[in-house]
Amino acid sequence: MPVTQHVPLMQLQGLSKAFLNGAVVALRGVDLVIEPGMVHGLLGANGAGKSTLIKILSGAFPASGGKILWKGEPVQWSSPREASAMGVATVHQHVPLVPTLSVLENVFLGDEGRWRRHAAYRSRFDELCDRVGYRLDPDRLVGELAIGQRQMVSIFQALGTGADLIVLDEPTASLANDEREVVYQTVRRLSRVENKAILFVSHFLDEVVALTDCLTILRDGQAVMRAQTCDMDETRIAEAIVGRQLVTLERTSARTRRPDAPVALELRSLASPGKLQPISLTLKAGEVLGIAGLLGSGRSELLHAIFGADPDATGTVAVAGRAVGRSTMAAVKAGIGLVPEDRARQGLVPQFEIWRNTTLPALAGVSWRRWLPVRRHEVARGAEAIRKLKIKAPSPEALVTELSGGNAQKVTIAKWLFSDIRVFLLDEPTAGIDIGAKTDILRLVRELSAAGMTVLIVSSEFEELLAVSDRILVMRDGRCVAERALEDTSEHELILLAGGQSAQPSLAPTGGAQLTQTERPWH
Amino acid sequence: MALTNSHLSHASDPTARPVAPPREAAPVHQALPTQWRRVFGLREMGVYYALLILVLVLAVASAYTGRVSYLSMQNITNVMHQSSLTAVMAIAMTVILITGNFDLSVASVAALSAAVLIGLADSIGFWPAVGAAMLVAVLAGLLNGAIVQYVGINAFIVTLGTLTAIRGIVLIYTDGRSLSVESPEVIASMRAFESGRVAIGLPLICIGAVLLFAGAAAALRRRREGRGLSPASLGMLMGGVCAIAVGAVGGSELSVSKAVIYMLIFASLVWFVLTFTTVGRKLYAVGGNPEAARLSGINVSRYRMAAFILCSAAAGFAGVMFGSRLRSINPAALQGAELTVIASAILGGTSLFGGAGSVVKTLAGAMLLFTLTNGFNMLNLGANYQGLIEGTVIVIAAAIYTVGGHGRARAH
Amino acid sequence: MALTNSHLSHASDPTARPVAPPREAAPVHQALPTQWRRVFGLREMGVYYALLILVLVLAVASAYTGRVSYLSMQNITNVMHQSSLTAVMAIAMTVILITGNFDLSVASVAALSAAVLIGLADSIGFWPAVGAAMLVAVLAGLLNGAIVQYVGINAFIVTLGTLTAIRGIVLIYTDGRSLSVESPEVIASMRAFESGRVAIGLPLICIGAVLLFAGAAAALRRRREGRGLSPASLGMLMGGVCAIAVGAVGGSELSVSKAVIYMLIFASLVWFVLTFTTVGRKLYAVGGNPEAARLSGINVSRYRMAAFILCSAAAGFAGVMFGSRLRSINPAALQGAELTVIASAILGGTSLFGGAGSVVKTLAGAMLLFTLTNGFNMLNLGANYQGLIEGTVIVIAAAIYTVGGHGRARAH
Amino acid sequence: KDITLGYVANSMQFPYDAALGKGFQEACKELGCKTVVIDARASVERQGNAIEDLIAQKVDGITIIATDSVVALGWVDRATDAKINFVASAAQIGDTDKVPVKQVYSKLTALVITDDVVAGERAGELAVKFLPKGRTVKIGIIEGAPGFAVVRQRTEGFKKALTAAGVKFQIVASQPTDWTPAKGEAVCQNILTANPDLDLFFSHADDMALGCSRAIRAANSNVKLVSTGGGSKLGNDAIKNGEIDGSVCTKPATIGRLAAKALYDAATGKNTKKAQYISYDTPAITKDNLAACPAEW
Ligand SMILES: Nc1ncnc2c1ncn2[C@@H]1O[C@H](COP(=O)(O)OP(=O)(O)OP(=O)(O)O)[C@@H](O)[C@H]1O
Ligand SMILES: Nc1ncnc2c1ncn2[C@@H]1O[C@H](COP(=O)(O)OP(=O)(O)OP(=O)(O)O)[C@@H](O)[C@H]1O
Ligand SMILES: [Mg+2]
Ligand SMILES: [Mg+2]
Repeated sequence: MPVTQHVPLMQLQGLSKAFLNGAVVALRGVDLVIEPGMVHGLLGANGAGKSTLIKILSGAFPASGGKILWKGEPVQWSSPREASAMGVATVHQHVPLVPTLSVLENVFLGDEGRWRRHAAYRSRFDELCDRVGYRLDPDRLVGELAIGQRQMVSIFQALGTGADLIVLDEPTASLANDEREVVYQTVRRLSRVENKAILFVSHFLDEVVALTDCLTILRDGQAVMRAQTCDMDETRIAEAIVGRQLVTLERTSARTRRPDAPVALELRSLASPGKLQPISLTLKAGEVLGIAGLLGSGRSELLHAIFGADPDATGTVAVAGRAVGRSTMAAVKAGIGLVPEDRARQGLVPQFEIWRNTTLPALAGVSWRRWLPVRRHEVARGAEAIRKLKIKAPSPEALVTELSGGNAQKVTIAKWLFSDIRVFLLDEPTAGIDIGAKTDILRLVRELSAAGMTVLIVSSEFEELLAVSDRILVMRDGRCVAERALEDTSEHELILLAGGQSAQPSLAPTGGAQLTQTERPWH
Repeated sequence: MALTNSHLSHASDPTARPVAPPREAAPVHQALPTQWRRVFGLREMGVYYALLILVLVLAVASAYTGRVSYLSMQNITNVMHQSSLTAVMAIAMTVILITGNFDLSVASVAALSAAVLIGLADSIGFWPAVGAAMLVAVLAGLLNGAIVQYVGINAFIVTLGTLTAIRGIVLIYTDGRSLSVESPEVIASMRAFESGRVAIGLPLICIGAVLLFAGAAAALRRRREGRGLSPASLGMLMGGVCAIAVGAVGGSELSVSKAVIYMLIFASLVWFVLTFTTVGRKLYAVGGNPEAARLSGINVSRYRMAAFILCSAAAGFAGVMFGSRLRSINPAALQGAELTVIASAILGGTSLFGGAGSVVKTLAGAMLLFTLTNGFNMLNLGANYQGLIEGTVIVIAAAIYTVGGHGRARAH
Repeated sequence: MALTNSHLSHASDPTARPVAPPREAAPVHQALPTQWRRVFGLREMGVYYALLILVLVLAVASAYTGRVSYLSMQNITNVMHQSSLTAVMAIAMTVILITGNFDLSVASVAALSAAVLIGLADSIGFWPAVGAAMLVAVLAGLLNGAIVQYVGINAFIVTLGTLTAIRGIVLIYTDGRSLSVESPEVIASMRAFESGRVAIGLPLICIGAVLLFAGAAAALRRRREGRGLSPASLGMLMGGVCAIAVGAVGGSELSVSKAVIYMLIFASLVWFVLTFTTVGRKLYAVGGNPEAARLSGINVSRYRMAAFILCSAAAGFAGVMFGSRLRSINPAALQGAELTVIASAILGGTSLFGGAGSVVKTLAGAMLLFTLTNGFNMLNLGANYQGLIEGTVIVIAAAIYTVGGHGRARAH
Repeated sequence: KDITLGYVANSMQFPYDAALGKGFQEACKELGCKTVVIDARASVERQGNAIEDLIAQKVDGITIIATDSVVALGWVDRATDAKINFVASAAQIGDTDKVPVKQVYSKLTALVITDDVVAGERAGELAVKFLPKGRTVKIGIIEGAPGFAVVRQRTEGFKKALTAAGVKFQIVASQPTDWTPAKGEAVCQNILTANPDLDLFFSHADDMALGCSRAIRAANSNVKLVSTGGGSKLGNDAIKNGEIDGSVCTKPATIGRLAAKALYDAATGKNTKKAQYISYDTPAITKDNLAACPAEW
């Protein structure tokens, strides 16, 4: 443990922030002390004000009140430029990168050098890769990357500046286990070896406990707890975050299986050239199928192929025995709903309020004679979504662009809850969602399944999969490499399978699995 | 801004506006006054205020210079008549802009449709020629839409290409000459179709009464629910009073040309569809975030295609009106009109990046532009100064609503 | 097994994104073919291919109809001369489009600058008049930029307004007359400035030699590093050979007008800045995602302002060239040129939404458009058919690169 | 009673239209009446709207440069129905293909016009002087923009004169511009490259001839250049300098004056004759007789 200096690196005093002329107060007088060589965890439920705090201290927008002291000096930065010049580097929650530039150029975007093609950039990039222990092709366009890789690019970007304080706003929310591990090691080395200060935001309590030295918990814009991490455990942190007792979700061993349930979803050699190898699968009504895999293993591709969102896909998808056409419209009509992984890009219409977004996929249901939406019903549905998913928003009239990351994610889930959906495809539904809400969502999945819906859930948190699924499919490189019934597997095995180590090949597919051998000759 | 991402940042330019848009809205107990403020704020009503100011300035100026009163019924109906062609195209353009596309070829399509009408009317009769003209226009829309949606080329360059190509077809069809109709029956049908005037005194009073009634009903219902007057019902009440007043004053002499009637009917239809139907909602969603719309089960290509076809069909209809009005066509007819059309839509606050726009405001935008030229003509302003003034007024009008309302770009 | 499989798909289908795990670096020996394919693929080279095809078609057609060879040096330098004005504006337009803005007012600004030049040259001399003209242009750019960036109005409507307003100023300034210069000295300076021809045989050979040398050096270095030939060095080698060949064949008779030289210098400058300096990267970033650029400490407003000023300055320079070329100006000069300018940029693959575009391709786009009209004139194609053909060629040219490449355009 | 007369230009950006307006305004001033001048900016629609607005203002007379001759028929009807005198300036009213220039539309007070077929003929007669005898000569025509009646009329007159003079000729190129010198330069350059043995360019207006002369000079060619639609300041200067070999004198300001006079006479009842045909002399001009054609635009 390095010696704590007398003058802290950064000190926030009574920071407050109000939006919309005071109608929404995001921060109410937060104090925070950040020391070099320490990893400072910043926790809080969705909408607690973490990102707002970070945006203020990185200069993205001004505070309404309070002071920022940098190395003891009061500072008043009016632009991100000043903050980064002082030595604050930030990874924002909504990964702002330039899609039309290469990875290399994004990493050194704010660099003040004169030449764009300087050879030093490449060597610095290689150095960064070595330092972090993660490789990215420097010449790929960022617009072509998946969300997890974009996340890594922005981490590189923050590291490339050589700042004293590195702020990470949910850096791991869209990462899979391996990449997370890379981030942990980087964070540890930065703080221990390079004596940098790190402000770390995450909803994963295990990583908070493992990684941080001290933590501050925000609730409703106020710091409700400050502590050394070693004094805390996950349960206490969780309680402090949500402000109530949490009931942990036990594994679904006691779930009632319905072997006689009708087949709800059937895939017959569904494939997509270059992205997805042929896959066949049968799911019963009420069944929950977890899909495990690493970043880029093709899980999203599978869901998109099922949903008809992948124009290149081949093979058939049948719902309740009837083949579904290859379009998202046909899929929705057949009762399939998809919660995409990238909420901003794929999930929400930014100009729409919460209620308009919520009712978008199922307008007919709130409409008079199916074509004249009744505003009263729609707003009521928006309010219902807010209530049901505990979305933190002033009213259904709030624009989705004004919500915090986790709350926006909840809106994308709410979109499908009210429609006539039999098959839910959830792609990282809990990304960026706080610990309290996460259990709510997992419970929701169970409720859906109890009500006879079929759920396919993709998550990089295998624990989560184990908590809700009946069966788990492991994917790698666009192929389904294994399938396990819940009882037959463990988190450890899943990690091994996803990472490419073969776990006992003798374990044959069980349950309703129909992985046709001919389609996977390499097995 | 919570969702910052390359797609979304187009929707509202984050650099031009502060990142934390100060907005007055909010918790339910606050909702009423803020709702009022929003509805009557510059952002929502800017273009109407701009129009109002312009009309007032012109009225005062013309009264001051002792010319015929600017606000005479005849002049007002003239402006409406003059703007009707552009307005029809601008309304459809609004729809295409809402879906996130662009159509530069409207003027050429209108000219082609007018040429087909004039070219065929003598031989096959007026109505069949109208059918042929509309068919040609719809085909042009199909072509545009298919190239943009299915080949995937940028709409700007495609419609710039078809703008040129279709104008070329007009040139070939007319062989570079003006065409005109000869047959007296056709001329009579054209006159009846386009220029005939319709008395609107009585209908106006009826509409006013309906509005008054609806407004009062809404207000009463809200009162019963213990809430105050809503802006919508006040609007209806005021609109009703105005309509009745104008209808009563104008009496049976009040009449507008059929072109105006068509324009109003078309505007109401599109307004209704955009505002009240699922189709309208989906059009906004398609423009606001096509990927999200697609993943919500909306057939994005189909809606965008439909917008192209609507736009060309509207252009075709404008061409039919144009042909019937002038009863002849010159190959250069309507050249450059696309810029006025797009300017109307954008003055009305329609976003070039899709997802936002309103038919009524587009209408106000078109009226603004035509009021301006009409004002020049009435005030005998030096021809040399018109360009400068017009340009300045356009920028100022746009400034009125942009400066007035930061933040919240709503879909409608 | 898994690896083999994903690599196979890598090699066999470059457009489909491979599912190769991102953790491992792409193996070097595999990267080459895809890089080649990308660089010479339709998406990257589409506009050059389109230009090439057009030139070939025209050459064959003119040979077939027994006219003077289309590919004569004289004709090629003619096309370059004719496109030089538009190309200068299109290059600057590319920059403004890259930053995510739009400028419709270029043609008006150019006309204004030409009018100022012609109006003042007689009284204050050529070079002071050039200074005044450029000053006026830069002021116009400042005005545009300030309104767009600091008032926050949409660039389309602002520059539509200034397009009209500045044209109005030209009208006022010229009072509807054609202006011309009288003084023989001024005429002489103008001629020297603009129309003088410069022999480029020798310089071309020199440039070719430098390119050859650089290309060979790069190739050798890569060879030493154990990597194969890169497309860039092959390009340099080929370019060098071509330049030397053309220079040698043309010899001392090969000459182009100064306008072409200016255009080439301007293009090289802008290309250099965009490709090799951080300013260039920041311009792309500002357009690609303004919020990301802002958060990386880039002064978005300043870069966008600068682009507006550059664009107007380039328009001003084009105006000066125009004025010097014709030594007279009429108020309608250059009207409508903005569409050709924007079309050149977009044909060159510049995105209307910012963040992508290339100067060299824009140049090719401009050449494409002017080659087309040149071809019409050379082949004496009927006036009526030109529009149709031009529109079709534009769409087809755009189709060539759009269909060829799925996915995103690269920033350079 | 005050008399107010209106003039609706096709586009004030063309010096021709502006000069016509100047002549019109000057004459009105001398006659003691007010004027309203409107710029239709080359749009048929706008011109129609302007006329409607003038009718609403109850002016005493209207003159226009019709953007579209056929369409203008309807406007004349509407104005005369409202008892407003109408004079057509510089462009015919009615279908130019079917109605000879001199057959003036009956509701018009007057048509004040340059006879463009005759002007084309004058240019042709001039061209004959410059052309070599005894072989088929090659001619390039620099047209205005497609869709204008004068484009056809000027070419028609030109050819008529050549045929009348017994010249054997071949039109090797006839290419459109949009009435601008810049396009004139490009088109001439291209035509010259394609036909180095060209004998003469015929330009539809001085403006394009100005650009064309630059192209000819740059190519060091000695092809002749004859224009019609001349009499502009720049054109006359160019003739003086020998850049253009000859042109045909047109006088827009005179047209404007004549139109104002005709309207004034009709409004004051001095001359209520309908369908008058008013024209003026359009002599060919060369270096030698420039004085005969003082530049009006
Ligand atoms: N631009 C904005 N306009 C209005 N309200 C906003 C805006 N940005 C944030 N808010 C509000 O401020 C509050 C705090 O949001 P913030 O993004 O800081 O939450 P967070 O703690 O980061 O949550 P999450 O874990 O979901 O990311 C939320 O209630 C949100 O609705
Ligand atoms: N090496 C790579 N090259 C190109 N694209 C890749 C690569 N790796 C991953 N991708 C991207 O990843 C996608 C395939 O992975 P997909 O998103 O389906 O994985 P996933 O298992 O859902 O991972 P995630 O957890 O990131 O969503 C492709 O669309 C592609 O854009
Ligand atoms: Mg957050
Ligand atoms: Mg995924």
